Amino acid sequence: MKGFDPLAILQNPEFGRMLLHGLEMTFVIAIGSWCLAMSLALVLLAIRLAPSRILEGVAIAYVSYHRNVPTLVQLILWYFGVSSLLPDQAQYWLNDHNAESIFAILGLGLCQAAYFSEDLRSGLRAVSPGQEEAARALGHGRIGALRYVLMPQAIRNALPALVNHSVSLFKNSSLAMAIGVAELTHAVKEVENVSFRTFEVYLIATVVYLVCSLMIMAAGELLMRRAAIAGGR
Amino acid sequence: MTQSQPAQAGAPMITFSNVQKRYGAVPALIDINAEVARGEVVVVCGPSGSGKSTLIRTVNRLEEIQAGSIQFDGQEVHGSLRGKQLNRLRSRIGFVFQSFNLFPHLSALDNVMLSPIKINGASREAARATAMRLLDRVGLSNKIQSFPAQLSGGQQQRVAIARALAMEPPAMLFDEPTSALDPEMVGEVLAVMRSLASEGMTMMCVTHEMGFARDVADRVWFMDAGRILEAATPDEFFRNPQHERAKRFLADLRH
Amino acid sequence: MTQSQPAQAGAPMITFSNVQKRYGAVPALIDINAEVARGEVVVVCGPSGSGKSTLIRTVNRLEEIQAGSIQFDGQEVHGSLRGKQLNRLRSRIGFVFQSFNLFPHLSALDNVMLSPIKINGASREAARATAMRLLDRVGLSNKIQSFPAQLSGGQQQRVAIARALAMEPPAMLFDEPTSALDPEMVGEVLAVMRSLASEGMTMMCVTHEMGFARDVADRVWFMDAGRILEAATPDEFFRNPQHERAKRFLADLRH
Amino acid sequence: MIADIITIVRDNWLLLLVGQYPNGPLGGIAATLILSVLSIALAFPVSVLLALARLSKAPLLYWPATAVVFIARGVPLLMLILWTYFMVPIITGYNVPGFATMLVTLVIYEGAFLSEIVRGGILALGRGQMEAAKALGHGGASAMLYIILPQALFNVLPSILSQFVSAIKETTLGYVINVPELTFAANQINNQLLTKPFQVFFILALIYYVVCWSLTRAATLLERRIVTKRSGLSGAPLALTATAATVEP
Amino acid sequence: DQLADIMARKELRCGTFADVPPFAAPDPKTREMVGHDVDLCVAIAKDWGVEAKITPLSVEARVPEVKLGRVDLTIANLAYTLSRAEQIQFSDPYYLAKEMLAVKASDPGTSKADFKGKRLASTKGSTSEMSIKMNGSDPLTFQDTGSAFMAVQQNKALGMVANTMTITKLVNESKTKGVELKMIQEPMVFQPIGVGMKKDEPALLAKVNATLKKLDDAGFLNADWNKWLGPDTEFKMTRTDKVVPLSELKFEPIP
Ligand SMILES: Nc1ncnc2c1ncn2[C@@H]1O[C@H](COP(=O)(O)OP(=O)(O)OP(=O)(O)O)[C@@H](O)[C@H]1O
Ligand SMILES: Nc1ncnc2c1ncn2[C@@H]1O[C@H](COP(=O)(O)OP(=O)(O)OP(=O)(O)O)[C@@H](O)[C@H]1O
Ligand SMILES: [Mg+2]
Ligand SMILES: [Mg+2]
Repeated sequence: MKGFDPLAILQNPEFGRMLLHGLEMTFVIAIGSWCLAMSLALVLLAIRLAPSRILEGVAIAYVSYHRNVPTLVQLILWYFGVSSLLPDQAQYWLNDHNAESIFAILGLGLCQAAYFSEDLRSGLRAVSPGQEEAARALGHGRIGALRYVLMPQAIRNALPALVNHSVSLFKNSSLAMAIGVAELTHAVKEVENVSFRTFEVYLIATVVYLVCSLMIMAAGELLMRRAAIAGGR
Repeated sequence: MTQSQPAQAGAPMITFSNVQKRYGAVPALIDINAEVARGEVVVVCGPSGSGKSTLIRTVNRLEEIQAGSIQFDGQEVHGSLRGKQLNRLRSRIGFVFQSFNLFPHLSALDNVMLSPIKINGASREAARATAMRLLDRVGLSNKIQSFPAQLSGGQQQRVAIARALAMEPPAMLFDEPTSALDPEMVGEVLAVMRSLASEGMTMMCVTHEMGFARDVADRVWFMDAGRILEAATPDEFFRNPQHERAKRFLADLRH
Repeated sequence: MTQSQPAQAGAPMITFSNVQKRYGAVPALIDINAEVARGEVVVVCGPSGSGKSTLIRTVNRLEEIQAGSIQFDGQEVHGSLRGKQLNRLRSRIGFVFQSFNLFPHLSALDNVMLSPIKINGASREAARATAMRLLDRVGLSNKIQSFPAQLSGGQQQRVAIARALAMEPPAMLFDEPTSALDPEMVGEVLAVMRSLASEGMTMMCVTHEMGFARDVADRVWFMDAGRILEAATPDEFFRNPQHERAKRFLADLRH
Repeated sequence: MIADIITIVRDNWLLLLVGQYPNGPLGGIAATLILSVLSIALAFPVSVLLALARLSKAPLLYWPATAVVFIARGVPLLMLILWTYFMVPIITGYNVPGFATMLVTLVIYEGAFLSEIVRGGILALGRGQMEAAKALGHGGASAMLYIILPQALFNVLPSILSQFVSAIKETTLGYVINVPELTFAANQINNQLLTKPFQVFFILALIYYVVCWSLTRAATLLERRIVTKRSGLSGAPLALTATAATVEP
Repeated sequence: DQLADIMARKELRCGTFADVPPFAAPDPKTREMVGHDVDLCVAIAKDWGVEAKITPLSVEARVPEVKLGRVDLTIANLAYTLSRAEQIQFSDPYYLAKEMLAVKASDPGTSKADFKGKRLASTKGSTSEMSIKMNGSDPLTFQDTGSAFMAVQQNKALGMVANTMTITKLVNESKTKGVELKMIQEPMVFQPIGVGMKKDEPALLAKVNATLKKLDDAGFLNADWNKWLGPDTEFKMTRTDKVVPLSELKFEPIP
């Protein structure tokens, strides 16, 4: 294609700075929401294991909402809906402290927690019932059995799904631009808008996303290999 | 560790009184009355689905019962026992499963050490010493660092026995410990069980190994359709079974 | 169906010549030279890992060999045989697995009918008639509509035998057909195998059922570490095994 | 707030339902559903082929299929859409309408994800079934067709349905290349009203929830039926809670 | 030569926005695409004696589509900037747009300089966003104008920037709903709006420029303007511009 020149973008210091800043923001959002999602997923799992129908119903409703509404729509509801219900003081404070990123992390993290908790739950279900029986027969309590016997196996079982969902969390961080976060896709559009070099910037973004995703997958692979139980299963 | 006060030496180790157990509407145990004395070895046999597994699983309350009572070492197992107390009781009943159920993410040594440390609060050193001794006893001192998946079935089952012994239980329950094993490995597991019996361990074994029953058992219980139809010495049972069903069962086993 | 021209009646059904097989660097079969005659029943036994499964799996090329040759009914199995020809040959060798490997999405009847229709191009009616006859023969005429999940292990294995017979194989291979079964169900499968043998089927059976070997086998091959150490009549083998290893093996089986 | 929502729905229900059709392209819920149904239906055969290629030992099949799967899964869908949108006409020389572009992209994207599901289903069957088929004399194609795929696909049906739910949610991105679908319609309404984004997006969330929830529910029911059907054989995997019920007093 | 192509195929393909009333958006009642830009396209086509075909374009697609020649003209509020002019060519501007700033009525600020370093909202990929940056303010951008307005209402930004008519409309609406806004009289930036075309098509450029001039002289541009944006509409704006060549226009182009 005539005039196709990705270097024109990369060599422009202004564009380079915008893209780098976007990438940095993408990492902040992705890592922040990952940590939130993982901690919340454990809480959700605990709630589902608790012998209370009501708590279980809450957890089920939580997962159901987050899995059945597009993430984009969830983010918008957080940013415009929930925030407007907060007391004024809190709103001002948030607006002074980068409310967009906070809500993006919150929205993405809460949404992903639903997926992570389901991954962990199926990981737990894949542990044979005999394992729990063996632990209980030895005299371990429910918590002990979970902590020393079931969870270490459940997490190993869930690793592939967790890695997959971590990749999609990373990719979904691009949705944060809908509520004004200047992350990578946002930066790409900004550069595109200034330069009108659509193909070049999209190529750069595609490569960056692909490389990062592949790196997460590779890290996951490494983790799985390290966590693999000697002798295989 | 506060040991629950043991009953006097003459009393039975396990007592079933009028035990009833249903799965939904299906009766699995009907009116079980029986005793296992201290140091006694009982072999439970009977056709598939007759309730053998259910019977021994009620002893450490892996299954609930609907009526009757079960006493272990003078202590009521069902009824009001809850939480910590139940865990303590269970830790005093060694249980060996047909499918080994070793913890696959732990080495043989860690499988044996885990429960003494986490439940009894033993120190790592003490637990390690005990585990080494027990693994040596079951003939696996050269496999302590292996993971379950790296061990043969017979070796896994021997680790499982060592794991149960690590809690120093006064009695051991076995649910078909050899039927998931290659024929050649059956011997090595039975050898360990024989040596346990010879040292006076109280044992209840569900097994189809009639050779073991003949040599080691003090009594054989024959179950069918949720009832104990015969409880006899091996000699009586094999030479002259009383029930039609028992005769047919023994004939089947010989093909 | 073009039948490959059968060798003359006196020639052996299966011939192993200098067969060598390695998994990576680990030798699994070393220098195997042996024959199975037409109508002969050979029982293969030996300790775990000795190469029994590998040996019979090379006969229909579920495993490749590195050197030597295997002839089935006068036809070279390894070497240049490919695609359609290999499939045709395999369809003429009945194979029964330890874990049954029935197709769980098909009823018993469909399990037996599938291959004659899809491979031999038989009509549905003809395949159905054959399947009914064979299921009747293995004693399951009342289970033809059942799915594998609804059958006991013994019943599943009998369906698997019927499925293999549906291709009218001149020889059948069995890899521990009864060792995944409850002891009580072993008998029903062995009975079917006995009746096959009595009708002159050529059979190679890996099994630990020494009673079956004694009654039915024409020869027993004892394997250890990838070699056939002994090939003898059951009488010779059980009364007076030649090798130390065989003696120990027989002792182990008796616990 | 509720009054606003009722007003918005009353004034715009047709736009939400079918977009500008028949005075313009079909849009709204109708387009969303058609896009997702078609994309899954077409992605399905693609995914089986991709899965088989990725299970094959031939490097000429394995590597290209693996590359497609990894790229499609490693790039945000938005990027993929833009690429298809701009590149397909350049490669084929034909002007491809936005709807077709969206469909092609979704087929590639969903196909990549589905192929991993299908591959997992095939691998989960274990070697036994393939060996049994071979031992009976079935060739590779015959074994796949009559023995492996019927089981593998049946087993992964619930995952396929879940993927269908994702497809519905992913059509959201059609608005980027002006494929009028549900979100696009909501956006048009939003820009018409200007002051009520929350209400508009609330309606949007509700519609998506109802549509996707029904499907998720269907997936759950299906999963339960499959487990029941198979339980005779494998002893259905008991949920921890279910097991605990027998262990805990 | 693209002009010849258009004439040959008797169809003029115009790219417009799809959701930006009053320029191009579906009529809520008829759900047909209507607006100022749509009428302009139809008028040009009519003048050339060809059919007009409206292709709605997203912000992302409006430039690549002309670059690839998939639409002939982009009539979509395309503001002239220097770097954009490297990628496509612009016609003579038919209208000089002003980017205006609206802030809360209670805000003490009166000039754009008062909002230096402050957060201002706008839509993504717009010249509004660039004007915010040029002012030294901090842009907060959204997919649509409604969201930007909402952000101001919720104090997420101090003000918002958009073209004059949008701001006029919003300020009017804010009088009845939510927090009242006021418009800062000093424009953020001037920007000439032209028709976008593929580069190096001199014949097409000349023809478009000529037609625009002709339409302006005939009073069509003013009529079209009044129809959608004029005093009788909620925007209440009067067009004072004339179609003049870029070179004669005095303004400071956005880089
Ligand atoms: N969890 C369960 N739910 C319902 N019924 C059950 C359950 N476990 C066992 N049963 C039924 O209870 C009866 C006794 O089963 P049990 O497992 O104790 O027999 P078993 O003698 O151990 O048989 P096997 O030799 O096959 O192990 C059987 O009819 C069985 O089907
Ligand atoms: N797929 C494989 N890859 C690597 N090594 C293998 C494989 N299959 C078998 N082996 C090895 O080859 C040897 C022979 O195995 P084989 O399964 O034939 O033994 P076997 O006599 O059938 O034993 P068993 O009685 O346990 O079934 C063993 O050492 C085994 O570990
Ligand atoms: Mg049992
Ligand atoms: Mg074997």
